[in-house]
Amino acid sequence: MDQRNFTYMFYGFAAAWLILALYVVSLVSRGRKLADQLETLKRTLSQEKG
Amino acid sequence: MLRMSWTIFLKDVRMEFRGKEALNASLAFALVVLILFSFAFDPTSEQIREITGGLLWILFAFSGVLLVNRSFVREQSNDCLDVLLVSKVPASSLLLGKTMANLVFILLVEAVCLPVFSVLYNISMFQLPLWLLGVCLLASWAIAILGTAFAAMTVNLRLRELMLPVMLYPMIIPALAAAMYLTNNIAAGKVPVGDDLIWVRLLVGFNVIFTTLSLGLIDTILVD
Amino acid sequence: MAVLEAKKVSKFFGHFPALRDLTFAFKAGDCIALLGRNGAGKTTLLHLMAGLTRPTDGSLEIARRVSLLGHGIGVYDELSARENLQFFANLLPVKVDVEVWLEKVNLREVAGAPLREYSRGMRQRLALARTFMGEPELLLLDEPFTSLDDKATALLQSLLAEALARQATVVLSTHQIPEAMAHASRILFLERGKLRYFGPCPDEMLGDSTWIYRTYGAVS
Amino acid sequence: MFDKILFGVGAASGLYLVRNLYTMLMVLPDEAAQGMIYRIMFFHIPSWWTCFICFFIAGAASGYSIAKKNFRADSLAVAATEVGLAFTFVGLATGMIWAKIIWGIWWTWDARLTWAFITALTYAAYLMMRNMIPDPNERMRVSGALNVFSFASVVICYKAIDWWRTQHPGAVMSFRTGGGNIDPAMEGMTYQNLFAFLMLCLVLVTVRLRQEESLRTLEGMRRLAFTRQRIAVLG
Repeated sequence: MDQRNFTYMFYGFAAAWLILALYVVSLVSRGRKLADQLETLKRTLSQEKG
Repeated sequence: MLRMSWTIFLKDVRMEFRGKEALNASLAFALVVLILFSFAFDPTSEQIREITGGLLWILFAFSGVLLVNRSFVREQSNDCLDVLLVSKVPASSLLLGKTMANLVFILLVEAVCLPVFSVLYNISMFQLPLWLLGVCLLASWAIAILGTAFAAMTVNLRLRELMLPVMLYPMIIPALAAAMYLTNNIAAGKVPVGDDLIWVRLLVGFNVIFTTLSLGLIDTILVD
Repeated sequence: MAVLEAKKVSKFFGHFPALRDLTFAFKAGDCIALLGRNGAGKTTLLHLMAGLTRPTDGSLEIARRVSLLGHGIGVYDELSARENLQFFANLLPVKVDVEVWLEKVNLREVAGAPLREYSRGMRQRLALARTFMGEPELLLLDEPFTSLDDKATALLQSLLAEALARQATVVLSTHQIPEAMAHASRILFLERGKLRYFGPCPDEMLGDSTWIYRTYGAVS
Repeated sequence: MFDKILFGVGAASGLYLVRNLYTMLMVLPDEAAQGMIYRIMFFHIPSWWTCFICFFIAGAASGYSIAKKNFRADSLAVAATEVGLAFTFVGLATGMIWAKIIWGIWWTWDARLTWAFITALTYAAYLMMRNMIPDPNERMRVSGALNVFSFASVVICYKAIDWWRTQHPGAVMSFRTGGGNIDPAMEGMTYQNLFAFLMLCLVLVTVRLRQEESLRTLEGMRRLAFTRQRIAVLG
């Protein structure tokens, strides 16, 4: 019982950390993509003007 | 304002009865599902009494969405919604009229399904006709008002047939749960008393809250 | 007395400015041609005047009875001509005799049949009746002449003349200059959401369809 | 500068969580009835609190955004909803693992579990809906209204499901009402982890909010580029 108890506690902690970590990773990658697109578009627009 | 709702209600009802497309489709769907139920469990056993309410209200919620989905699509084909809004029809009157029309359609489907269900599964649904009518009215109104408001939200989406149920079902769970519980009691011939009345209160409260919210927010939804 | 008065009206879609700082006023009896290229903001401006969208900034006062003929014809295919007109008449604040209008657009004999059995021209005539009935103070017509057949064009001409005679204000959006010139007493020229010209029709426009773009437009 | 502060607070919340982990595992004793597994509650309870706070903020921000046509409030609403949903999943996952040990099953149709499930569905629908509307004004109006609906329904649902019989241990602070003799150190731990979660939540919401803002700028610029192209072609 205690062994199982410990394993599951470990699972629980891991799950909590993992979900949050995954969310942070997705957030960062999305932010990077967004910044890239913004940069490209800015360049296109300024080229057209010039 | 109410006069305009009435005009729109009459127009919607007339349009639906002209073609009967949505009504026929959703009735046919409901009947097919009623027959499918007989394969899901032993149709002659007593256990069906315990799940009567659940079966019926899931059925009504599904066929209700088919009806409600058409509500704003009707206005869209020739940009009629724009004309209505330009004619200074308040968005809330529009919603009210359409909700009443949808309520009538849903009640019609129920009026056909309930006797068929009683006969097919040998459960007399009509021992407490007034209670049954009351529960049907309240729960159908819940489906109609939220369904119509959400139909207005999803009308411009490409995937509106999919999005409407995805948005609608989680939100009407309290109303459906109450209706299921009460319908079970009614099917068993028990008048809801005491603690069971909390479900009636839940249904009424749900309707009051969401009708107010829908009427208040519909202008934001329709007019930019 | 102005039928429509816009003061520093702007409309943004997110961060994109569709209309910027428009100030103008329409008087009763004016017929205004809304000119501009595609994407200049003509339809957005018409929708603003119709009350279908509200300005992001500025104030816009509109007449009480407005009527719109957009790209869609705004009548129901499932209903008959009579039912259509009766329905829209019921929403109007004034009493309208539907039969008179059915007569006027020459649809009386077929008024009981559902619209889906009508020809294109008949539907257009019904849409015209729907737009002009009830004596609206402000008529908004989005590219009304495109794709009309001969009969409907003639009908629209006469209805327009009638409306202008009873001092209604008409706004036509179009990008065909000769057509606009035939009716309009004033021109409102939009470019990229900005008001470039608002005033009487200049004579130079008559023979030269790009004159206004060259003279008042900033982009060439 | 702002970026640095944001990063700093984020790192601090991470460190705080690690420190809490140490205290939980090394300092605090096992609970009498539940053994080790009760420590999951240090994650479970704070994540629910955080998620509820997020949804409350999202609902209020949505209401403000549609009333005042304020895009920033709309961005706050998405950010808070999304972060709230992440914490909902943390709550669900930890709750299920705890239930497997204590109740012997992964899932049960207990009141609060059901509620959590419905809530997750409701807000997932909101996020899905947002992605489908291209026009920023329409997106703000429609999804703002939907968020207000969602919040109302989540509150009603909470009450409604409560009326069904429940096997959830007591109210939200489960040791106190359920177990009775709770060690103050354990209760303190819950609050400490809650504080760490809220810090993390604040950082995540801010990051997401700024992303949404730049997404809107991006959309505006795209439309501008598109109109220019069209003018260049036609004119």
